[in-house]
Amino acid sequence: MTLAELAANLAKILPLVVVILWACVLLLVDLFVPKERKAWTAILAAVGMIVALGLSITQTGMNSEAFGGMIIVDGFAQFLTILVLGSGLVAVMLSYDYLTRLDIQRGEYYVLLMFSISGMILMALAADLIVIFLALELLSIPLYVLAGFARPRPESEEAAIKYFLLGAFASGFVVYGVAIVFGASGQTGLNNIFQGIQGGSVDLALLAVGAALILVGLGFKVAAVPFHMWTPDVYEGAPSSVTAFMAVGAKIGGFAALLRIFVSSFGVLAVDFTAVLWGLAVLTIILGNVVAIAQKNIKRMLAYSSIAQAGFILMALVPYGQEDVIGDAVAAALFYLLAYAFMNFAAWAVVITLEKAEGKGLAIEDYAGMGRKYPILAAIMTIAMLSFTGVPPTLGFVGKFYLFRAVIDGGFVGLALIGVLTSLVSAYYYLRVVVNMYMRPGEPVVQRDNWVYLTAAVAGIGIIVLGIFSLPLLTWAARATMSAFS
Amino acid sequence: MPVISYFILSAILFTIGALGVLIRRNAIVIFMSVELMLNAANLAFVAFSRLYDTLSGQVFVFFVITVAAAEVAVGLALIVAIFRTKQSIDVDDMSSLKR
Amino acid sequence: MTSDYLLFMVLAIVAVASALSMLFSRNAVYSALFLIINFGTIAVFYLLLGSPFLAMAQITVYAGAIMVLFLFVIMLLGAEQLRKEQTLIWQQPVAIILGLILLLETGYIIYSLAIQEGVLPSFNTFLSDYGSPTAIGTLLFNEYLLPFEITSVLLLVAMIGAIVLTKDQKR
Amino acid sequence: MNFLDFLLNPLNLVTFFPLVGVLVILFINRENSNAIRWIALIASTLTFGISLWMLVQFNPADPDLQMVVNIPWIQVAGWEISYFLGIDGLSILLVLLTTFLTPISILSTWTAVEERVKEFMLFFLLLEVGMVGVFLSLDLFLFYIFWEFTLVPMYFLIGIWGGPNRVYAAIKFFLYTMAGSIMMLLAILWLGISQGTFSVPEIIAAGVIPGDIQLWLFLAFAAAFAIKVPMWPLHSWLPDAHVEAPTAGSVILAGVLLKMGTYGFLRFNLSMFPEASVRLAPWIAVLAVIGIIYGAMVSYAQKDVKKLVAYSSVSHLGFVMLGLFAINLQGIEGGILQMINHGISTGALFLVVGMIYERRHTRDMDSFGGLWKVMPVYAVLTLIVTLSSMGLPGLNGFVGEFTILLGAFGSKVLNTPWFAALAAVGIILAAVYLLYMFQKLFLGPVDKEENRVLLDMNLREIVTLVPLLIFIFWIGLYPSPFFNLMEASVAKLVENIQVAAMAGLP
Amino acid sequence: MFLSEAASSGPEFFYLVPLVVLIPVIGLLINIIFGKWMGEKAVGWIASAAAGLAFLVAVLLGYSLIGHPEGAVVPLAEWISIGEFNVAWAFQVDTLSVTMMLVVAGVGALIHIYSIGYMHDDVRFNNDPGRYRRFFVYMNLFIAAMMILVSADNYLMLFVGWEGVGLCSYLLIGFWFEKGEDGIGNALAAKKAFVTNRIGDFGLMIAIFIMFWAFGSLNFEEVFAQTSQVAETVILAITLLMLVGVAGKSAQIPLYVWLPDAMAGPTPVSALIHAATMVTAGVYLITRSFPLYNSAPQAQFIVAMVGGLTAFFAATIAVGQFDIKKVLAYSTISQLGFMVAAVGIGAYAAGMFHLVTHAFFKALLFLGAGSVILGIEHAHHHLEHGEHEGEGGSEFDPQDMRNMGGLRTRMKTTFWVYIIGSLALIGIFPFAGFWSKDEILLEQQMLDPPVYGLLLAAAILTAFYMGRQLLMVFFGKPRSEATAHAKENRAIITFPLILLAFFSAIGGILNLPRIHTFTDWLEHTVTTIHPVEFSFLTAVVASIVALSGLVFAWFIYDRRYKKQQELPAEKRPDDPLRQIFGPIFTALENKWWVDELYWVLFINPYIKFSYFMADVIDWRFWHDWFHDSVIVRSYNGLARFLSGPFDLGVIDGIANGLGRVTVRFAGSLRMIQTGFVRNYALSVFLGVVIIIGYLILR
Repeated sequence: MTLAELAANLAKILPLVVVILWACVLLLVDLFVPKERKAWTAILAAVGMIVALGLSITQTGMNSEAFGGMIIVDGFAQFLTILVLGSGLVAVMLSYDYLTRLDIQRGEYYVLLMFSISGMILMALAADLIVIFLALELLSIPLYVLAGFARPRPESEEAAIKYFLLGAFASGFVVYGVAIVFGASGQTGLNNIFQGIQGGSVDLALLAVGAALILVGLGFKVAAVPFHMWTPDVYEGAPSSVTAFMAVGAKIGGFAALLRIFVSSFGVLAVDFTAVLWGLAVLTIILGNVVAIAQKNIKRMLAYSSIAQAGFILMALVPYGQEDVIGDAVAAALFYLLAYAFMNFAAWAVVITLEKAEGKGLAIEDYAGMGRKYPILAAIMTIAMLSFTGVPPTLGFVGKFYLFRAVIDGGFVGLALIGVLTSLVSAYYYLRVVVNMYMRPGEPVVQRDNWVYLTAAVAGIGIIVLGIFSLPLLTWAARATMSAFS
Repeated sequence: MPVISYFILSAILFTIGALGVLIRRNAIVIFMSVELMLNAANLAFVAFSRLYDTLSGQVFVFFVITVAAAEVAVGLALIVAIFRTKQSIDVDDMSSLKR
Repeated sequence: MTSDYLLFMVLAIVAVASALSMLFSRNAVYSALFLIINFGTIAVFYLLLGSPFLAMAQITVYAGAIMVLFLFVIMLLGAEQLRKEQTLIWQQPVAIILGLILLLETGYIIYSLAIQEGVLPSFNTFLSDYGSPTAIGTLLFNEYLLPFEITSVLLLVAMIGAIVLTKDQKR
Repeated sequence: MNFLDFLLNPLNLVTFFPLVGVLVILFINRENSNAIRWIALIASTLTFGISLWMLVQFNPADPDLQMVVNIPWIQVAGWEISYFLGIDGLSILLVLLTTFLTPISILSTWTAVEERVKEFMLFFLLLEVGMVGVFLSLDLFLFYIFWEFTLVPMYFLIGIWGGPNRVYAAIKFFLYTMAGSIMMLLAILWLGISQGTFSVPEIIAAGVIPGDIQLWLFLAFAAAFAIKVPMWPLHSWLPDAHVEAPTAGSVILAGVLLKMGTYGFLRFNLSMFPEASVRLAPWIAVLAVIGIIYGAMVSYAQKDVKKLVAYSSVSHLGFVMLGLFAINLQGIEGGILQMINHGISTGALFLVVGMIYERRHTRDMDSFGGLWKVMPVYAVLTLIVTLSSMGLPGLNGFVGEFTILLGAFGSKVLNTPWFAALAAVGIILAAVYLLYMFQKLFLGPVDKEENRVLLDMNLREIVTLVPLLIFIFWIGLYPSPFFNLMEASVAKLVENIQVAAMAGLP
Repeated sequence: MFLSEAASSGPEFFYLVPLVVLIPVIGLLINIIFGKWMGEKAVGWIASAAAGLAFLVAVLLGYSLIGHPEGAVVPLAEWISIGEFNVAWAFQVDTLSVTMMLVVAGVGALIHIYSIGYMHDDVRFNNDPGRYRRFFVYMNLFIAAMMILVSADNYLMLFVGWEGVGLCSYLLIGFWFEKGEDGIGNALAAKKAFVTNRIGDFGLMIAIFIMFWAFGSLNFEEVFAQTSQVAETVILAITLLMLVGVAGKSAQIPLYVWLPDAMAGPTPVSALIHAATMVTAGVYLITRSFPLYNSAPQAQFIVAMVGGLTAFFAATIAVGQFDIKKVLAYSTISQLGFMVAAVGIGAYAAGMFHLVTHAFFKALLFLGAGSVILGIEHAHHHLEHGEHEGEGGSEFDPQDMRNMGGLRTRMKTTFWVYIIGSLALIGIFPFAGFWSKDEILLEQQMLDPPVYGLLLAAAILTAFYMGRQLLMVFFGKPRSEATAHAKENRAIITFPLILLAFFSAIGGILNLPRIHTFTDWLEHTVTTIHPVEFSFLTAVVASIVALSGLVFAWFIYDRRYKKQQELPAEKRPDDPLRQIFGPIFTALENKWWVDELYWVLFINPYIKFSYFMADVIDWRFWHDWFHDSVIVRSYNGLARFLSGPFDLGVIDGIANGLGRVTVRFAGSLRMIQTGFVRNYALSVFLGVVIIIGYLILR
């Protein structure tokens, strides 16, 4: 590969390169930032992400391969890149004051955050199983560390070790799955595998086993049942700002890979995997939604809720083998991820404002009286909860509408039925938060934190406004999908 | 020498590794079991690579080894950190987060 | 062929035995040592499969560096053995049963593959420079440049992570 | 359509004008409750004024949709969603009822709601937006948005300002109604996919849904509407919601929200699924009749006045359902009128109950008695409302009930007079429970000391009630203007159903 | 005739007919709005004037009818119009409706005037003078509603009046809503009246439904024109269902039970509503629907039978009553039975004739009774105030005939008019009742002998109980302090009595044999009636029957009673008849326990069932159990089951359930509470095994 070729290839993945290099530089710069001025590190990290975001936006309409087909730069990748970078930006906003409050303000936090983001972006770009595996690790390893960032708080450490051990266990499956897929096809490039399948030179039974193991590993990342059990513990134990980011970022990464792999290469396996994915989706939404009811800690509740949301997105994968539906389904998944990011950050922002040191202020009862004392925060939380439930005119509703539409279009009315029924179930626990905020007396104390307020407000307003004027986002998601999978 | 033999061997090793994760309580041993799983996968990779006369499998193995090294660094650091606070590396002691 | 086969069988038995020993050793140090044996056999397999480069990497990185690190940590923490009490009595049998089922399933898959003609045949003869470090190096720096660079980032991340996780938070 | 036209379209205005009130209230200090009250009252009264302006522009002779606003909204990747509002004879009265009841309800809260007035009024005005939107939207997606949206403010109204068991009631209300509407959501999605559009008129015009599928879609829509109505046996949320809700909430709940269910049957089930409607009409009628009798009997056995009135809604809305599914002119027109009647009469009953609750802080009928002697004006007005509710000829309830029963009696779809005959028993039973209520409250000696000192109605309370009384008499004595508004549209609807589904019937 | 010539050439006043409704409405509105600031007198006189003016309008209408006997329909406004269903507010002016108007407004006006005096005292005895105005508002409302009933040109408008008068009846029975048994008796009586009437109305309403779908109209003229084209069974159904309505409104078996209780209302109300006018609406309805009834002979048979039975049955009960108004109430039921029986056999003229005469004499009797009650009450109050202890205050019942006696000397006017009323009721020549009753008996004798027998028996009983009443009230010695001090009332009360007595005496001239003024008049509307020739035999039989009843009464209540006075007080029966008939008299006194029977058969089961439905089915089963247990609990249960391994509570619960033996086991069971990484890994592994297993198996 000549230098010119390299430059051309790198230019195509410029946002990723910028994020990685920026992180490396930030690591060095941070050494010179005194401890009490870590805000600079945060701001620099944010600037880096904004730059990458800008670069990513300039890539609109690009649809090409790089690095010999290992990377695809298309609308799908761009959509997720922007989403990830946006989430990263929000994560920085949520983190700074929070870290100070927990007395764990360190520059490495932002560096690791950026590395994790680079992993997620790479995941969106990857079109080769090798790259996917590496991206998976690149996004995970910083997250393991970040989960334990509140060291020496035992719950943070415990979260980290659990996440780490299980994550490593899950990547073991991914590796083995990739090995089997390789064994079946002799290829690791997704496009090559697809062509091999077309050419009939691939053993499908073996391929299916490999695909299953990859599904397990990625299912772990997105917290699909039964690979979800780390979620509540890790979400609870990790610092809330990390959890907020992880909930969105890891899901984006996981789903990026799942969608990319299954839609572009494993379409032929739909006969086998429709039922498997159906089962996973159903289990995930049911268990996530039902168990959430039993939770008393808001972080755990949100963890189960995020499991349930993953289940909803998984639903979009169920009809993945049907060519006329899959476009809509993927677009719906993308849109739902975006909607999920909004709701998630709105909710977590409020959680962060209320969280005090030593894990106080996290019980759902602690939200009592919010409506009276902090009407705006309570309103934002309510909007987030309603959006999670899928009540119009929120973004969550449009997302679910789109998802169910794709699912029904694919002929899975039963799945959609389970989806709506579990939405109903979910109303119960989401409303409990609302009930506590508005209908029970209490004296909550909120930490003043303007960046978090801003996040909450933007996310809250976004949920409503974008819910009503959802056309641009829907168009975007649809175009992104079209450019990638048609 | 059929490739199947290697496949069988790697499957057995992989299962043993997975079992190690499931039944051992020592975090380090669990971690070692994960390494065994990765190695089993590597073995399969190399075998398949040989089968298809391509080197991409071997390259993958190279990457896996690197990743394993990275994981080990983080993992052991974590275990050490935990040991400092808990004086134990029994994973069953790390169960304060539940319900 | 027969000698190859014999060698394979012996090594395979050693590999499985060492793996099982690792699994059932009470003492973490023994486990680590058994694992090193296992990794060694695997390195031999790599050689047999025509990838001397990987064999070397396996010995140096895995058996050498990584496992030494493991042993070091075990010794450092003095955590060779845990206390005797079993916390999850049903975990072990269930896990083993599930493991057996998985093996059965794999066996079935392999069996069904084996009875099919043409799938997973025997190996061809070696190509001239198959698996040579040169070949792999060329690949890594051309086709696989990007993953290679990513692994470097990954190692950097791991480094930072390890520091973050172990550094004492002194003023 | 240029922007000004869009803005000044009466339907847009009437739907979203309360938001102006919302905006103003948002900027008022929460301590300044009186200003907030006045703004809410003025905003809702102006909305009523706008709806009257809309009425003036309405042409009753035209059976089709009028003042239509139809602009593409979300049209991407096979979605054909429009912002589509329109009004016709089926909906105009309900819109007017909504805009009419809202200021009255707000007025009734003047002294009843002392806490968190700001939020209360915000929710109330938002609720109005949702309700009017439900009656005006003709795109299924848009409709669903409004439909679900009404849940939220009502949920808060019950949950924050309700009685002691309010949280339970609020959640129950939310979950029950949502349970139904998600079924509808599925059906809407199915329709959107199979028909390629969410526009109701287009779906009706296409008319290509096969019979069996119509049945399923009908049931899915019916799930949402039947819970809202509520039809027996899905009524179990209603007593809780009503008993716990604040007075104004009850008025709106009974007056308008329940009508959204019956209206849904009319606008969607009957219009879009004529074959299924005809096939299922007898079953609906069975449930309606059971509801009528059951509601009446259960009402009679209540001790809590509000609960009694709540159960009476089950009975009354049974009549509406029976009328709608008689699928003839008399039945449907009677049904629509009865929706209005119920909104007025039961709304007034809840107001009346609220007034006494405000004075005594109890609704147990045993703790009253002989109030006529203490509060004569109150007693007389209550009597009129009670009589209207039990369908005394000359008052509004009679006209609705009579035409419904008349329609049901000779309905070709129901094909037997027994439904109407049994339902007519409900009229007897209505007299039983309502007179019982009246007797427990107002007749007999004043045997409780605390009742002796009760004050009669004040001017504000009379002002809240009198508009309703005017309509009670007006509709009772001269309902023609009301029937005229709907006649053309109903005739068209009935004709459509006949063409589509009843050709083979005797 | 001179009059008819003058009328036929004179002006028509038909267009005035809406005024019969509007004038009372205006009257009541004036009283509602301005009454507060007007004096009691003014209120009373305005109301009376309204009734009087309505009467005047009715007279004008009647006058116009003489010249134009075909009458007219005067439409006022559209009412309900849906498709082919069109009903208007329109007034029918014909001889039948105007007859009713005259009776309603005429008797009504007199009773209004009477009430000015009566209510003045009544509200004071009951300590609530404020209610005076309310009474007159109700009365005017009643006149308006009754006018709507009789002047409607279609069944639906008739129905409006039909229920409207029911409402007024409800309001007036419950006028003293805090009085009566346990303070609630009157209110209960009012409710009973309304609900019972509603049951009847139910029948009428269904009849109207059938009518619309069979005839396509509810208009009298259009319906009757098509009678021959409609199947007989349909008409039978309509007429029988109408009979249900009639039974409710006109207090026939089995729905008569409300009327005796209705006596809880002030006496003028009993006179106007529950004797003279409202209760006769049923008779009017049947007469109005004569083309339908004529083409349904089975229905006619049943109507006549119901009338006959009611006439007899109610008469028996009247014998056993002590309350002066209750006797009259049962008498009214009985007389309504006569009328219904008459219209049942197609003798519409006779029925209507009796309706008119009955309106006179029964109103008279009620008002007379009211006068008696008022007189006694006056005295009672006077005594109480004078002696500051009285006769036990509330225990004293001024309506109980056992407290009366000897009033003929103290209340002379009342006595004489009462005598006239009684004789008219009994049917003694030449009082009004003789002629009308005779006509009914005559027709029955010819057309329906069984009913004739019943009516004859009822007639003898009528004479007996009226004789009993007269003797107990006016003859003998006063049986209480209050009675002994009773005085005649003022002129405003006695004047209407005298006027009514006059009509009761000479009312017969309306339809004397061979002249048939009334029959001819009615024939213009009810075209199928023909004058019946007077039968001397029937008249004699009826007279003998009536006289013998009186004689019996005299024997028992004068002769025998005086003998009994010699017995010691504790052995003395309160009624001589009790001594003779014993248990039968008790049965009569308790009204054959019909109320109790209804209670056991219908009311109590309904209440019990309602409570059962409400408490058990709806609340405990449907609301609590179904919602809380089935939905919520299974839901929570599912949640807990799914989160089971994490939930100590469930494990504990299971352990407790398993009992002592397994407690030790539970110790280890508890261990599966998790948070353990290895469990989580196991879950992942399980997922892998299952997915791969699925892939293999399919």
